[in-house]
Amino acid sequence: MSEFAFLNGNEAVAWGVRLSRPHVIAAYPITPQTKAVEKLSSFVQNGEMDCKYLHVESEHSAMACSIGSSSVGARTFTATSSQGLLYMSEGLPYASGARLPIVMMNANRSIATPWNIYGDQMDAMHVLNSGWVQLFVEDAQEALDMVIQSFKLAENHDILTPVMINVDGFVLTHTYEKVEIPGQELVDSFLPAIEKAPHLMNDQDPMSLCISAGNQHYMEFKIKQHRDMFKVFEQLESIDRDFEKSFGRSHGGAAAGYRNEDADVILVTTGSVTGTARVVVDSLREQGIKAGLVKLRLLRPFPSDDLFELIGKAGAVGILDKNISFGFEGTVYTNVNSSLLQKGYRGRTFNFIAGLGGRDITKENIEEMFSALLEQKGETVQYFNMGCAL
Amino acid sequence: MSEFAFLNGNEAVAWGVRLSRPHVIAAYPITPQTKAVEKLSSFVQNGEMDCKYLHVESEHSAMACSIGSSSVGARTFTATSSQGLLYMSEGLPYASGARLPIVMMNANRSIATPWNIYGDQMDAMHVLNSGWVQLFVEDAQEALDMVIQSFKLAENHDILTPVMINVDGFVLTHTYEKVEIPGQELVDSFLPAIEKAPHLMNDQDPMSLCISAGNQHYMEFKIKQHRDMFKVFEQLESIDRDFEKSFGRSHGGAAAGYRNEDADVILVTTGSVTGTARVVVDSLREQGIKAGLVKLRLLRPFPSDDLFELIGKAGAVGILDKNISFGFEGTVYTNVNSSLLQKGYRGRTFNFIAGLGGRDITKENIEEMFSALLEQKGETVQYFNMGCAL
Amino acid sequence: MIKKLNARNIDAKECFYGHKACGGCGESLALRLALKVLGEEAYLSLPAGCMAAVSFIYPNMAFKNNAVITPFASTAAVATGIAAGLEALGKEAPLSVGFAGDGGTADIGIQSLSGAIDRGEKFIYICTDNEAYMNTGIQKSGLTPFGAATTTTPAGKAIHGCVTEKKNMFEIAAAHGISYAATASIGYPEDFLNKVQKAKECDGPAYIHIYTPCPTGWGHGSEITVDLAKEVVDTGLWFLAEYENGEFRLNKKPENFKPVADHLKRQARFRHLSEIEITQIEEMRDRKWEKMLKNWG
Amino acid sequence: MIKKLNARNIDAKECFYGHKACGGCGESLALRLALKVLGEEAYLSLPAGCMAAVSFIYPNMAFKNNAVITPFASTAAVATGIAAGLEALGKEAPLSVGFAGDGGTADIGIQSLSGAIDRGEKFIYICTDNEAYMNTGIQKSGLTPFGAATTTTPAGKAIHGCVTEKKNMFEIAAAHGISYAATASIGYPEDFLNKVQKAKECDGPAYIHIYTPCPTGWGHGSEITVDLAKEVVDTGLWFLAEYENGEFRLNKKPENFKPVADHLKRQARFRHLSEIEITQIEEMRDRKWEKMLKNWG
Amino acid sequence: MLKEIRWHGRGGQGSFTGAKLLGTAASLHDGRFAQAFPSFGPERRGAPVLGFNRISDNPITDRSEISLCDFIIFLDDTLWNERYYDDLKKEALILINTADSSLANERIRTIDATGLALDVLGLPIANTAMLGALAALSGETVTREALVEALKSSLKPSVLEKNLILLEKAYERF
Amino acid sequence: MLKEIRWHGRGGQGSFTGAKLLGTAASLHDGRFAQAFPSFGPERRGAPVLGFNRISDNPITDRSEISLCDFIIFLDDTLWNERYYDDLKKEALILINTADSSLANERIRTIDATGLALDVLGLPIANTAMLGALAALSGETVTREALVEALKSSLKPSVLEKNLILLEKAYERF
Amino acid sequence: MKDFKMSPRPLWKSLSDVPMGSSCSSFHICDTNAAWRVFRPVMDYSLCIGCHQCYLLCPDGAIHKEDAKVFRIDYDFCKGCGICANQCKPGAISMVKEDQV
Amino acid sequence: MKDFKMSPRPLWKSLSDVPMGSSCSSFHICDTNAAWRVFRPVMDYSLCIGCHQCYLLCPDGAIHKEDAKVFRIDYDFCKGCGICANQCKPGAISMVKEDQV
Ligand SMILES: Cc1ncc(C[n+]2csc(CCOP(=O)(O)OP(=O)(O)O)c2C)c(N)n1
Ligand SMILES: Cc1ncc(C[n+]2csc(CCOP(=O)(O)OP(=O)(O)O)c2C)c(N)n1
Ligand code: SF4
Ligand code: SF4
Ligand code: SF4
Ligand code: SF4
Ligand code: SF4
Ligand code: SF4
Ligand SMILES: [Mg+2]
Ligand SMILES: [Mg+2]
Repeated sequence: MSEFAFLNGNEAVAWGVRLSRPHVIAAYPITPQTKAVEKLSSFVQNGEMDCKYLHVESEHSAMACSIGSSSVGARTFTATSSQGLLYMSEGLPYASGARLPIVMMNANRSIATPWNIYGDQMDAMHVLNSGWVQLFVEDAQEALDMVIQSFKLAENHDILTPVMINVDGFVLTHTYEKVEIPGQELVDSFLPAIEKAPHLMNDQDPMSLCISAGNQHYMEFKIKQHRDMFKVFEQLESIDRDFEKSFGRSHGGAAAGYRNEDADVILVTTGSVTGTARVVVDSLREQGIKAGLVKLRLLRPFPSDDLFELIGKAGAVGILDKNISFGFEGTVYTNVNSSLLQKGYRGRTFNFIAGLGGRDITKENIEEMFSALLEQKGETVQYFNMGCAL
Repeated sequence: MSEFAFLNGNEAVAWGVRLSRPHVIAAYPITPQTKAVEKLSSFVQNGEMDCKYLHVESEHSAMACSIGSSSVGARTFTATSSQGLLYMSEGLPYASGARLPIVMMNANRSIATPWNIYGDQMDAMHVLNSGWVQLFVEDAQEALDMVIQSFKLAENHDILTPVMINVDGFVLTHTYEKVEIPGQELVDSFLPAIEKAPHLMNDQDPMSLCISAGNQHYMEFKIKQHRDMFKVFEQLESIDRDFEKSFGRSHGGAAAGYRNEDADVILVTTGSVTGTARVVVDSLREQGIKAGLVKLRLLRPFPSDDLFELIGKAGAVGILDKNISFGFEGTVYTNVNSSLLQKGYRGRTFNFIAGLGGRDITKENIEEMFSALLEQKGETVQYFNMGCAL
Repeated sequence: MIKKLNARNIDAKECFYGHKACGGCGESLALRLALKVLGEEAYLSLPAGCMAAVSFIYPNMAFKNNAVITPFASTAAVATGIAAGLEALGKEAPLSVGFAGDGGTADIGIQSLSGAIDRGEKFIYICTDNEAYMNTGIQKSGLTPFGAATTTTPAGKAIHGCVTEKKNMFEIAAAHGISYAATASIGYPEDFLNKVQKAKECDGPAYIHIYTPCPTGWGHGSEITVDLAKEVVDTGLWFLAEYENGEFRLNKKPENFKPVADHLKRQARFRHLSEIEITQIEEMRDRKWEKMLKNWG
Repeated sequence: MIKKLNARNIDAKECFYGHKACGGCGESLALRLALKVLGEEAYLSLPAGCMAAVSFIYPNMAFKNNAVITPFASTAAVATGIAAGLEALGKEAPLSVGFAGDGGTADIGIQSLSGAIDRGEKFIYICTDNEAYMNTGIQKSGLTPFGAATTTTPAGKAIHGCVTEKKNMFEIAAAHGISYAATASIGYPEDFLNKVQKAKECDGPAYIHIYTPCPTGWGHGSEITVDLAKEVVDTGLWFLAEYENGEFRLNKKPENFKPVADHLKRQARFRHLSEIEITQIEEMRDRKWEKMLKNWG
Repeated sequence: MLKEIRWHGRGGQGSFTGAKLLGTAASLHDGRFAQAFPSFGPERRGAPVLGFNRISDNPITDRSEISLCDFIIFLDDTLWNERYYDDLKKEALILINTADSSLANERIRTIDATGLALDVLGLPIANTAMLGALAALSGETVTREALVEALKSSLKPSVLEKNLILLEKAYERF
Repeated sequence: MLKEIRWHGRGGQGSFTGAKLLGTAASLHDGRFAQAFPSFGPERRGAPVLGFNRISDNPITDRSEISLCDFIIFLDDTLWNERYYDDLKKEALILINTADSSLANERIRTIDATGLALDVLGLPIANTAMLGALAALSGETVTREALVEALKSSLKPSVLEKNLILLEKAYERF
Repeated sequence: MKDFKMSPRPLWKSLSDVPMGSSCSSFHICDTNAAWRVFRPVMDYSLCIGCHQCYLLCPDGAIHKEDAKVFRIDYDFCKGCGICANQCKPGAISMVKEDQV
Repeated sequence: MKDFKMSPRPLWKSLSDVPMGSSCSSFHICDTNAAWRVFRPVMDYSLCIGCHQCYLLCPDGAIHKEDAKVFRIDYDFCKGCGICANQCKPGAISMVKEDQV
């Protein structure tokens, strides 16, 4: 039986995990992820979840324990953020190369130094090459639902790739909203017990894992991994369709448009800022301005086809980046541009850097972005809500 | 007095470091970087270098010790590779955010799993957002010279940014060639003692470092860092000009062309494969084919202007990536595309993935790349020297 | 001989001021006292943790000294890097000091600490133990004691608080053959001052582990922070000892212990404990003392 | 009572075969012997290091067991992750074993090991100590002994080999209050077999530290690997001991030691040592024994 | 119709609990939509902190900070400052927990919530009373009935009854 | 004129030292350009390994592996195998260290380098002798004089003299 | 002994005013902590015996030693934790609710 | 007791033949180590007293125990390190140069 609750994003994730019945959780606390692991610990300490919870001594070990438990076929969850994500970053390509279906929440937060605990997406961008599926959610409900979907996706025998669910720090992790918690029976039938993949350790046919491959073999392992990742697009859509059948809610595939079909100008977003942008788009539409949005739900694999289709004939595209690659530009921008160049897109693209270190992104900021697009004015890379001149 | 020696890339780096007279070296061994730190240790143990050598217990601590020693104004060197680079990756944006002029050699190597000790550039791509200057060298002489130049660059008070010198694993680190070792006096006058930057710790005016900045302040710190990074282009060129005056050799700025002016098709390379590509370009030119090269010496800051200028009107551009971002494409390709889109480049671009895990990149492979460019045929992303079909 | 330090003869100057710690914070008292001995010339390294969080909030800097926040795992590495840098730059007798919490010491920072001790260079490491990750909201660390409720080991229906015992950081540091190690408590401030003094004088690496109650994390009134820190020693749940020249020494051998239950019940984190669990805690204490008295007696 | 193991009654089956270690490699002998006791049901975790490097070279897999290479810093974390996973999946009495070199144990892996011991779950950790980073070409580790020449501590004109002493990993493991810890040497193979057996039987975490000469790294003939490993115990430069139920025990108390100089001179890494340095080594040994006999006697 | 609310309190005083209860009431029991979110800084217990609510008839996707408010609630009069007038929307109100009713004016309502709480609960925990006052001032923002349900679903039985009384008493003040 | 050379030996046998000496001689003492690089695998001491040289009158920028060779040198006859004929350029030669001179043919030259080394050095270290043989077979690849200089700059004085004699003796065999 | 200057909060007009690195002068203090206090320690000097305990044990160092006898509370930085009052044996310090002083 | 099958080296026609993950069956052995050997241990069974030392101490496990008395060397995997010969008290094993057998 489903029920409603007033939860923050962290708690919603914890509920998604609880309902997915993982065998093992290994995690290390870090703001703003803490409430998620605290909630999970309390489920475990109260006997509401039957699961091994490993209180590891660091994130590097959180990932390593996860690698261990996933290697024997146990459903495994972990969660981190920011410095923690970087500290475990050796383990990320390790796990993806081994094709271990670990699911992780990353509570998006800025990176030191200066230290700052607030939300931007710099952490996720640091590990974009790690071979993990990188998913971004927009609200607490989606966070909960995508945990369940992610296990299904990661464990699919065609995919067998770990999934990172990015949940904007504070803005989502600490904001309470009404969330529907699906009934356990429903989840159980949607997400059955994990089916152990044949390449993992097992007693019948012992396996050697995380082996070494010389220059004669390595490249094929990696290209296989790379090509398999593209299967995520189709699987995600099909999982979401099934999800809708079971739960009556759906979240879409790799990318989603909002009032984009006839848009003259489009803003590309990831994560929670999309919601604020919707408000702005609606008000611009009321003023007769054809503004639209494209939300990227996946950054890896990168949905070039969907993106191009959704952008259609918009005359200018702005990419809102809550991150920056020092000495270049925002990373989503770089990715989108590459994809658009290949598709032969001929409009102009702008990069809007905003929200670093939790700097508020106001509706006015987003209006400014749209007017930069409409008038095609200003620098290619622009900074928003700065407290001083450049 | 300069002298010639038959050195491999690692030894050349070690000589560059010795001549730069660092105060502190903190490093942890990892193939294929080991011979560099071994050589440095032996300089120290033989009393040929006057320097604190810290035998740290891990790469995370190698970077942390470097952060400590650089924080008090000591000239600091470290070196790593692959898993080690990832293991220290929390420290990289830490150091760059603190504006610490550390110089590091990264012996480019593939990333596990599978394990593989050979050279590709996946490791460097993993840390492209870390705020370090990322430099790629082509041979042992350049490796030696760029260590010296890098200290000068990093310590410049307008720059104050750490520099990572990427040296292709095995292909450069383990290949011996004739190298000119400049005389100490020459180096001393080119690279004087480090001038302590005012933001570092000092007894006169104690400083607090690596502080935290809330959402009211963080973004400005980061945008400042970002904008300062672009000053590297000019400084690097000026340092190289001075270097030429002192040493009679020069290595150029952020990017360099080879027979590119009138080229119909251009291949973009980073690091040592450039040399092999030169041989191919020469032979194509002999056949009357207008092939050219653009070598990116810097990936961060990314030299958009130089790149576009060097590519000029070439009808098709191929980007050779010794790395792959799973579920997308090679990372240099993504960067180049974004830059070209912004410049309004209208030719087609191809991505040539090669050399992963030390897979040989043959002259024939490079010829195939050029013929793909000439005929504008095949997939946008192509894989080379694969041992099996896709 | 070195002058014994006490409340009257310590430096009246404050090197740690205006910080944003909770009122009655035990850790901040430990830092303040240590700096009275270390002086403003000491270079300070603090990892992520409450003390770093409350002392470097731009534009408010609470230390008079040169000071740096280190990556969470890296207190000792940064501190020895600073020492090496200063030495290489020719500074005479540089003093580099790391201050880290229990989590930053016994968990994520233990490798860097172990490596630094092993390198044998002079630096001081002070672990301020409040028995949980406070900065992030009171999660269990390797130094959380048996029975304590934290946000990751709540007093649940199935599991009743923290099930593991405190890691023996003092003994682990000693097992490295460190030059000087000691335990302390802010409940015995003058003992602590003099141990910091010894650490400062000693040649190689030194480690001091100080017990620092946290009103917010333990759920006690801010005014009894120091009381509790004294009581914990008097109940035998914590001990004052030193390791020097390869030998252990107990500084205080209680005749008999103050009652444990009263002490525990003053802290919300222990309020759920049953009598059986409290007896278990007493037994653990007795086993520990038996061993200590036998081996270090 | 558990049956004592010896050369005659161990399992004749080989679980470690066809590996690409150097001829006469001490580490590979330690692994082979341990697996005779652990059996093919054990799940193995090996970090980067010689043993991982020579046993998983696609397409040649040298272990019969389920086995995994772990990140270099992560032996114990992966091993306990495996144990947790197996347990959660309902496997009865799963056996998870980590094998790591001295570098993988005392340096980069010590945090993960410390954390895993602290969690208190059953797993076995075997440190194969060849006193340097061999896989990467003989660099100094935290377990490289005083005086040894390595590629990062060569016998130079200013500094004459390694200046630090071996980290006391056995004592450090014991200071964690681990269930079982022991030292061993492949020169005393049956002693080792029985210690592995004890580790297998014990309830919580177990740590065994075994001395494993490396002909390539130490510069000795491959045929004397086992000889040296016996001799090192007989000279007193290594020791056989156990820690069980909180107590230390020396398994072998030599009446008098074999001469150190002869032993050292058989190894190229020590050939540069002066007589004074050799005397220094003897003094260190004597101090260590004095302490051991006093405290563990 | 969107209402935006800001709470001022001190770390440890329970201002965010108030915001959570308000959001729970509006979204789970008034059939509307709500957000509740804290401000969060490195300062510790005792330091001034903020909490926020958005309440609306329509789904709320706006994730930006709240600058102009329909209500600003002060759990402690020492936190009140004239400059906060600038943060009000038209027709917005300020609600201050204070014994000093002279603070009241056109834009300011006061209530001695601590006093009431001490009376009813025996503890100086002001947030339930502030919620009662809010419901009285604007049923459009939250209804008393929804708050009652929210208290029932959120509080421990041992303290529920008294809080319901407190809510009622505060509600009746206006 | 580019020469490409491959060395076959066993880990620990010194084949790469041979390649390094050859490169040193050519580049530092013959005034030409040279590369020397090892193959490198996870297999250990005793396992078969390779070393490579490129030598040319012009700067060498080619960084690809060497597949077809001008010379293939075997430090040990057990490593020799017929399939290596395929790796030869036209007019290329194979040089094998063996006491079994019956291996010699149009493409193969043999020399008992180990025997010679045992005679001269008292040690079975074959690489100096192989270098001498190579110089004799192709002065274009490397000159004897350059090798002498390379030995002088690379070897410890204690072993130099005998190695020079060994080089000479091997050189004279062809 | 008060040993720092209250610095004004920095104002940035442009990026060049933003500090280099992530550094700031040590002991750069702009904000007091007075607003944190609910109770205020009040000293009755007539009862004080100069035992130094309050000065020794204040975690905020907010009790300054002017000379061996005179201790003064810096109310800008005292957080009102009550340790001093609790430790003062002769009861020379009492905690008074802020709005009652 | 030899306990593995020599597997043929895998051949990949396409990526679908490449193993999933970075995994391989355990005890999948394709290549022998015989070529590493310079000296070969040769057993003189007449001298063997069955002490088990050679079998116990071979790092490559290349001496198989067929029964309590008979030990056989697997020359495919023996690397010729000489430990067995060195440890054999009665001198039943001698090391012979490979090209002299
Ligand atoms: C790599 C990394 N992981 C996690 C964190 C989050 N974090 C910051 S401080 C802290 C807890 C500190 O606990 P402790 O060391 O005991 O110090 P205390 O706050 O109790 O003084 C944690 C988990 C971090 N900053 N970096
Ligand atoms: C993070 C990381 N740093 C460094 C390395 C390189 N590395 C691999 S094995 C090894 C040395 C192993 O030494 P030890 O643990 O003593 O094992 P041994 O090789 O001696 O058996 C090193 C430094 C690595 N693989 N990963
Ligand atoms: S939470 Fe505890 S340790 Fe942290 S500042 Fe507050 S009292 Fe001090
Ligand atoms: S180098 Fe040493 S440890 Fe490594 S395989 Fe060879 S003998 Fe064994
Ligand atoms: S504690 Fe009390 S008696 Fe002692 S100095 Fe302070 S005020 Fe005076
Ligand atoms: S109340 Fe606390 S902060 Fe204030 S002076 Fe006393 S001890 Fe210091
Ligand atoms: S020579 Fe070495 S490898 Fe061969 S059987 Fe004897 S001990 Fe084993
Ligand atoms: S060591 Fe010698 S005697 Fe003993 S079993 Fe082996 S061959 Fe026989
Ligand atoms: Mg703590
Ligand atoms: Mg080792």
